[in-house]
Amino acid sequence: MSTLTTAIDAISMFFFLIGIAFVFLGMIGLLRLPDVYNRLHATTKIGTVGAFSVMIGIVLKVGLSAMGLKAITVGLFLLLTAPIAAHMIARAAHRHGVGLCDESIMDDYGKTYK
Amino acid sequence: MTTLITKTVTKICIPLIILFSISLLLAGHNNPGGGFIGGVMFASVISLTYVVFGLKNVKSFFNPEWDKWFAFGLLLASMTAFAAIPFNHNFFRSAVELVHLPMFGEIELVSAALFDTGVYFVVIGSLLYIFKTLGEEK
Amino acid sequence: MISELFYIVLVFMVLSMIPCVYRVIVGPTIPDRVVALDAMTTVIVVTLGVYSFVQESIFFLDVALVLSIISFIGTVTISKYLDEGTVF
Amino acid sequence: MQSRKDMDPFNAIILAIFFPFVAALFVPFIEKGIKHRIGWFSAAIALISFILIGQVTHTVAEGHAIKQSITWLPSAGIEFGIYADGLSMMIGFIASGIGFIIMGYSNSYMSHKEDLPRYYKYLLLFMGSMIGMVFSSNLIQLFIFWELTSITSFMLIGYWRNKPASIYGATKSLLITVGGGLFMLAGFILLHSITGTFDIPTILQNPEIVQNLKVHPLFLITLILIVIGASAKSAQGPFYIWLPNAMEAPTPVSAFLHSATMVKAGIYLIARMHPIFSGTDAWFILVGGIGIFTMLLAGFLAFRQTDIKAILAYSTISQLAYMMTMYGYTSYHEPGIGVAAATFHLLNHAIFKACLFLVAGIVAHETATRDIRKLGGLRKEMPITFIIASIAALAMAGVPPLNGFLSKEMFYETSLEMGHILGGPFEVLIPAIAVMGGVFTFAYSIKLIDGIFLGKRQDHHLPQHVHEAPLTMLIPAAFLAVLVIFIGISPSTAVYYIIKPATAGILLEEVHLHVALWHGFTTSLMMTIATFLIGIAVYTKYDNIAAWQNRTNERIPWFSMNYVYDKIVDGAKSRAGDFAGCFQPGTIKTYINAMLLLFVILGTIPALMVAATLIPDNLNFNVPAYEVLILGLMIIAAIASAVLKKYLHAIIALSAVGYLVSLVFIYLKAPDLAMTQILVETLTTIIFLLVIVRVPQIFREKISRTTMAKDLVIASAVSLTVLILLLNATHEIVYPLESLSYYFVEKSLPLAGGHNIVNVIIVDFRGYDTLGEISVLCLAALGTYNLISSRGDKQ
Amino acid sequence: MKQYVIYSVTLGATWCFLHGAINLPNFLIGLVLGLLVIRPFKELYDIDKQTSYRNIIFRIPKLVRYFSMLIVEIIKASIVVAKIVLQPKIDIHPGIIAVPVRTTKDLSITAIANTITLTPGTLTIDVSNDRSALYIHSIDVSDPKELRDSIRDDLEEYVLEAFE
Amino acid sequence: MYISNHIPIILIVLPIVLSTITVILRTMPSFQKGINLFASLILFALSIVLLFNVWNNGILVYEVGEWGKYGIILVADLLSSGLVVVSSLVSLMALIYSLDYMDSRALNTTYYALFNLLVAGLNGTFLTGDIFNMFVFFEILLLSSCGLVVASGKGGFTKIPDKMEAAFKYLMLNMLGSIVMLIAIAALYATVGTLNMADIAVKIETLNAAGTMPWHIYVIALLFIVVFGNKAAIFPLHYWLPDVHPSAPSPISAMLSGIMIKVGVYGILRVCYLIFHDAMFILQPIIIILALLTIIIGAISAIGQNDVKRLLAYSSISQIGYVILGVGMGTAYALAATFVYLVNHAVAKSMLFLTAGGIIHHARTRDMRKMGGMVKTAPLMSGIFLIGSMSIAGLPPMGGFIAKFVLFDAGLLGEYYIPIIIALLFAILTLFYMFRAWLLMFWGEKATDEYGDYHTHTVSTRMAIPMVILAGIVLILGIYPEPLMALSTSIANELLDPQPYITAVLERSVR
Amino acid sequence: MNNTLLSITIALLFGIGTFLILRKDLIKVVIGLSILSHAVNLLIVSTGLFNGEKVPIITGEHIEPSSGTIFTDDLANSILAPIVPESAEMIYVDPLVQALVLTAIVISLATTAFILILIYRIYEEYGTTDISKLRRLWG
Ligand code: NA
Ligand code: NA
Repeated sequence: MSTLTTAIDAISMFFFLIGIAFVFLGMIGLLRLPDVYNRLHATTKIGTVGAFSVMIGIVLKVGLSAMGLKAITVGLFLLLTAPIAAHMIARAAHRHGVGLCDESIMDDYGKTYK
Repeated sequence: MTTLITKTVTKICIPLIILFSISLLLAGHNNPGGGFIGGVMFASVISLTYVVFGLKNVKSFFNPEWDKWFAFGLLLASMTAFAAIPFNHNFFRSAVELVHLPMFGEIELVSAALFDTGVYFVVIGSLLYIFKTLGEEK
Repeated sequence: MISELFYIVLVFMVLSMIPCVYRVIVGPTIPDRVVALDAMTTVIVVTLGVYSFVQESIFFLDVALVLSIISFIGTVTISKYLDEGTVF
Repeated sequence: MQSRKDMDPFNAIILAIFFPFVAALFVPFIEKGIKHRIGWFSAAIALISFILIGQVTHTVAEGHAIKQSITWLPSAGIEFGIYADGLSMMIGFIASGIGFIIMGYSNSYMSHKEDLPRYYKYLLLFMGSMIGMVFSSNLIQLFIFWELTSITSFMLIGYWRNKPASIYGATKSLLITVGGGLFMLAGFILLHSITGTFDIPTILQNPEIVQNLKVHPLFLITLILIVIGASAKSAQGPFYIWLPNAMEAPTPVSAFLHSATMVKAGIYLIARMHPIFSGTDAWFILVGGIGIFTMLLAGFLAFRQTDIKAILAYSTISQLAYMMTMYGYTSYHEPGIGVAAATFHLLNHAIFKACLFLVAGIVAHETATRDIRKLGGLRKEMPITFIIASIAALAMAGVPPLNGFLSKEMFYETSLEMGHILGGPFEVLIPAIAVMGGVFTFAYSIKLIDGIFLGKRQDHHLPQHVHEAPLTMLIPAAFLAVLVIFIGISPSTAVYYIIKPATAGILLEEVHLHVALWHGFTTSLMMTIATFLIGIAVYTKYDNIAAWQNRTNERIPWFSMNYVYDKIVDGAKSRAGDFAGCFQPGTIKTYINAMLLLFVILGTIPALMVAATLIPDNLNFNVPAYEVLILGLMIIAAIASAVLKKYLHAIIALSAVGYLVSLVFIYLKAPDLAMTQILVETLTTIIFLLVIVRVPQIFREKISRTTMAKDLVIASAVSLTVLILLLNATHEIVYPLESLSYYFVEKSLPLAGGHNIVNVIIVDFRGYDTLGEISVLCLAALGTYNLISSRGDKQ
Repeated sequence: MKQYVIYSVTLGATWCFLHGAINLPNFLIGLVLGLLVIRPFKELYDIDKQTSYRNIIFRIPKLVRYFSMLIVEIIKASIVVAKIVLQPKIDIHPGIIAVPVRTTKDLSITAIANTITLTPGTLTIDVSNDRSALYIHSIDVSDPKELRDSIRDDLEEYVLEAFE
Repeated sequence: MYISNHIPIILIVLPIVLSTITVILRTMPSFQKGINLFASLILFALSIVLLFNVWNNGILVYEVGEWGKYGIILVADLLSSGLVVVSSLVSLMALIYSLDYMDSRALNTTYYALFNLLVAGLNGTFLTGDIFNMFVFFEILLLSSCGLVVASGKGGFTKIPDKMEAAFKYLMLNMLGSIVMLIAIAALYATVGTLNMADIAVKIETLNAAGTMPWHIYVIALLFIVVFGNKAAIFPLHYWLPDVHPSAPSPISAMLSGIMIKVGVYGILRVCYLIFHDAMFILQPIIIILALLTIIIGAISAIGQNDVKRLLAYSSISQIGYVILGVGMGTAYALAATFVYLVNHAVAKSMLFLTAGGIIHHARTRDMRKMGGMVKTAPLMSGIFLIGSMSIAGLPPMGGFIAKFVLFDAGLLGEYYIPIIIALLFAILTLFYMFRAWLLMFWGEKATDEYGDYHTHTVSTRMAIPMVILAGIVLILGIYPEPLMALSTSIANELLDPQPYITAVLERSVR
Repeated sequence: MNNTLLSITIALLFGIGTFLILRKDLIKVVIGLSILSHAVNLLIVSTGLFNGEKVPIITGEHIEPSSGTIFTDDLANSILAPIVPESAEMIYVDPLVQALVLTAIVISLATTAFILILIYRIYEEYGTTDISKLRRLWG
């Protein structure tokens, strides 16, 4: 019983720390990557996964209590909306005239909608 | 016009967020939340529909008179507070009643919740009134 | 133990905030700033998660949910503004 | 006390005051019914007042002042009271009596096409005020009626209210008399603060009060203020300038207000204050000095005048100055004769000057001009008028056996006495001044007769055949002329019933007075004779003097009170406009700066007083790293929102600040706040966007280095002020259990049934605040509607 | 009508999650409130669309499969991007590429688009006007064909299974 | 007896409810007119009943929510209930006037709602016993008046850009004022741990008695001078007033100049004499200096004006200087004088603004230089404007005279010689600019035909009635001032001895 | 949170806000107002009490009333309520300041919205957002 609790605690702590680490990495990506589209990759993916991971950590810790349910809700909601936000920003950026970085090698979208 | 993808996700989000706003309103007395926060949530989601579907399109099927909403809210809030006077109490004297309902068990009915509902309507009405008025400007 | 961990985690969260603020200020483009703002809310959501994880308190999750919803709405609105020059 | 046949004196006086007021109020209503007979109606009212005042003659003549009052403003220690003594009786008689004559005269003088109800309304109001003023038992009541006379005078001067000259004259009289009145009010109030009462009889009848007053440090300023008021009203000293312009009023008004009654109010006040303030150097120098100055100045300036009414105005000024002088002279010595002289002259002047004005009115009425240069030779066409005018003018010149002679004679006696008391060069100087005044008077009196009735007419545009005036106009003038002679020949009745009580009223003691036409070859008689001789000599040079005056005036125009007045009044508007333009420059930055500066200054004043403990000693700099970081980031983001040029950039930075603030709220354990902050932040951003969609960024501010420096200084000052206050306030935070909050913590669940204490405070403990808060939200929406819809009003 | 039931059940469940307790009263409240909420917006939802409960119930395992795939992919994606981020010198070949899609259903397109965004190195920028293609930004477009293939084979399949 | 206990709250909530009803029933304009008029009459009647109650039975305390000092307490003492009477009177008059004056589009949409909330704000501010609640009601006042400033009267003689600019300056400066107020409230709460004004007073007194009063209390006291001075428009916080009051529609100008700026005076009175009377030694000279500067700046600027409403606005600044001067002098008599002055100015100035509305409508311009000779075409307005001018200038037999007289009397008795001399000199300027205005408009000949002939209609009956009533009150206040004077004296005593107030508020059992 | 540091931050925010409201661009001015209101909100919270640790939400079902607490003033006996026995302790942070800030935030939202719309209208009327052009009313 106590082993199980400890194990779950450990797992939840693992998720929790992983989440933090990912968020941190995502934000470094935000800093380092060359243009807005690439930065979006960093924040959307690892940011979201980081947050989701922290939420999973919580759920593992408290179970399906009110708090757990809420954590699940937050996680799912992030999963649902983060890509949309990224998509909206990227699209707006492109149509707003933000060019791709110099390393970029192709732009199908720009060819069609210019 | 926003994209198909955004519209689809927004459709999913609307009832979810509105439910959340109601939940914030109802839970406010015991948890973070309350009329203002719930109301802003509601106003935000309507504003989201305006953004995503376009104000004109939304107005074609969903166009309440927001000014009446906030007027009603203020009326509700003040009348709730006023209701204490006929009971020989001072204005704003609150009442807490425990009611036993068959399936729901012990339910705490608080007069303040009604007041908070008034707040909720005022926030929704006034914010959306401002948004709509500004949005209708060419 | 938990409080020291908590302290370190909080430092990390704030460190994650620095790139966001940097991008918000420096950009260089407006979408960059919007991305950074959006990322900032993500960091705050995680911070709220940290709080509720450590304090086992549900209140901060409510805030997190509110934040994730409203940041989504905000981002969509700003993006539309950038894209079309209008809001509604 | 009072004779049986008299009615209650108090009631009589009250009725005498209020009859005219009530009648004035009714004039507009009865106007339709009585049409042109409104003049007779008003005259009847004046007569009633006269008779009512007459009801108390006996009582007062027997030496009993009547004093009675009813409660009016007890909180300020003021009653509505009547104080009737000889002095007030005299002026009351003059006001109502001459009022009766004037209103009767006006009946013919004023054209039926004129706005008669207004004319009589103000005449009646004036008369009531004048009577009320002289019978007032306290200073404030006196002041009220005093200012009412000024206002009615203003209305009557501006009777022809579309004429610029009328407006000019009315404004001038208003500013000077009412403005002077305010100084007088200040004097009265000072008197109150010294003596502790506004009640005139109380002061008069308590010698110790008067004694204390005279040694009080504020005595002089009090006196000066009161004298300013009196001088302004009686056109004395530098304030004389309003009276000549007041001649724009219809002539009966000039006769009534600006010679016989209203201008006497100042003299009345001096007489009233005589027992309180006299006996001091200040009184002599102020009152006597102003009198002498005015007497000579106005007498001299009369030469230049060509309008009959202007000559009369200047003569009025100088005649009033006689009275001032005499009241001033009686500061030290046995005052009986001087005061009696002044009082007697007051009565005499009222009669002969009113008569002269009526004559002027007749002349103007018949010839349509008042320019003495155009007139002449009217003695044949208007013999009766001529006789009347001559009697009145000669009385003014001081020719026996007319009433003016008597009082002039007394004036000379007083001057002699005064000179004697002062001794040295004054022994000659003071009588010489008196004679000089008499000479001027003599000269312009003769000029009036000569210019109007003698010689030949100078202007061919005037009608060749002028008719004698109608009887209704002649009779009032003739009546006054008869009075002039009657008093001159047999002064005893007037002296017994009027002058003696009046003098007694001023001096507060019985006086023995003997006035007769002939009292031997005294020095004063010699002075009179000298006056006539010099006067004749001066008259021969009359036109030369006038011409010289005109030349001088052209050469040094600024050397005149009128010039100063005009400069001030004309300049005031534009200067004040410049001032307002400078002080209210329209740039809101100035306004904000003013507010911030006041904030900083007021926030610093106490700090300057206790500089030692400016910053509390327990500052805690033991800070976790993440706090420093998060607060630092917040500041950086805020600076960015200030520095970033583009709207959208700044707004996004502002959003970042908002999110960081909400993060701080989380650290401060305020989830509700964090939530609200986040929501509001986004809403604000949306509204910002909605607005900048429609407000393109055309304008770019370029901040100059100096502006930047100034703004940074102000910002730092504000910042420091807040910091010091905040450090001190949070340093002294009360123990939590002593604050209101503990109650909320303890009662939230049991009494309000809520776990979220913050929410319970919002909807229950302090729900009333929230009611206000949501009203503000509604207001924002309603206001938005008004803002947007106002666009449609564009013309 | 069937759509109504589906929506109500979903919203009832949502309410339970939001309110933090899964029980019958909460479910019923959510059900009622949910119906009230979507009523004014019914224009947005194809309420009258024909549907069958069987279909939906049978779809659940596929949905689960889809989600597990998604989570795995997200983690992979995160690691990929994290690696890029941690490179001492960032060496990438990004670009925007058009990827054709087979379906025209709103929900499916959305699901595909979102899935693409959440998975390694790709980000949906827009849907073409004729809904036939998605424009995707990828961190690495050095081999466009492989990218298109992997999306069609790995992602689209799962999505179509789960949502159609 | 039962309902009379609830009068304070009814005075506040009734207008709020009314405003919601007018928004909901926007489509029924005539019904709205009726119900608003009726309700305003009721409010006026209730305010008088309240004043009588307080006069007879002492301070009336109303616990909102029955939480004692832990909630919000409404306190009707003589000062607040007296001001409520004045404000209800002016509101009633302004409302009657508005019925014909306001543009029907404004009238049928938001006017009544905003107006009622303004009334609620006024009553709420006067009656509240809680410092933070006062802030909330200040915001209600701010936004409602801002909304009303941009509403249009018939004819629209104020240009829209002017309205916008005025509203912006007003809002901007008052938002800064609100921020200062919050700083002060927060610092106060940190120091004494309470928001109830009576409670604060007790706590500060205790600190002072114990000799442990922290010095920053003085800073807080002075910051409140900034806050309320901003509302009262005293120098150098007056800048918004000459822009805002003239730009508003005339009935609103009447409300703003008549009552709104008195809110600031009320605040200063409350804060100085209830809460910070231990800090009076430092407050007093500052208040007096600011008051004198206010008098001077206002009066001089007023002379330079050609716009009749702008002149009246500057005159308000100058006059408020006199009121504040009384506050600064601080003797019982001076405080009584302050209240007398305040009431007289409220009545006269609102009357003048209402009349100015009629004048502008009649002349089709606000520029006095372009008017002239209107005494023939508009005799009623001429008379009423004259009465108002006389009252403002302090001439008998108008109420303004009594006000100036008691103020000067109080000042000299209190040995404030220099301030009173300055005040006196500027009273003469007041006389000058008021009569200059009157003469320009009513005497002489019409100056220009630029705006066509004078409007054939002068004022409608519904516009004339309030003007005449107010003129009557001005006269009555001058001829029989004792009731007001007695009330003011009681108010002054009440202010100088806050103990009954404190006892009434605090000595009540708490749930 | 550290009080001194927070105070310094708040003061700095006041400085920045002040600098912004002195700018010529209307939008910038409003941004300044927003920063000032952030500052004032933080200021109010910072004047709350920091002794407590917990979020002011009662988690248990009941709260034990502490005996001997006096909530009623008795001026005659110099009792200035609340008087709480020394044994009692405040486990929550001050809820009142939070409630006050909530009200302040909402009010500042309303006024900010209003002033922004006003700026829009000013732009329409004046054709610029240059505050120094708002000079029709002067003198
Ligand atoms: Na997001
Ligand atoms: Na924002």
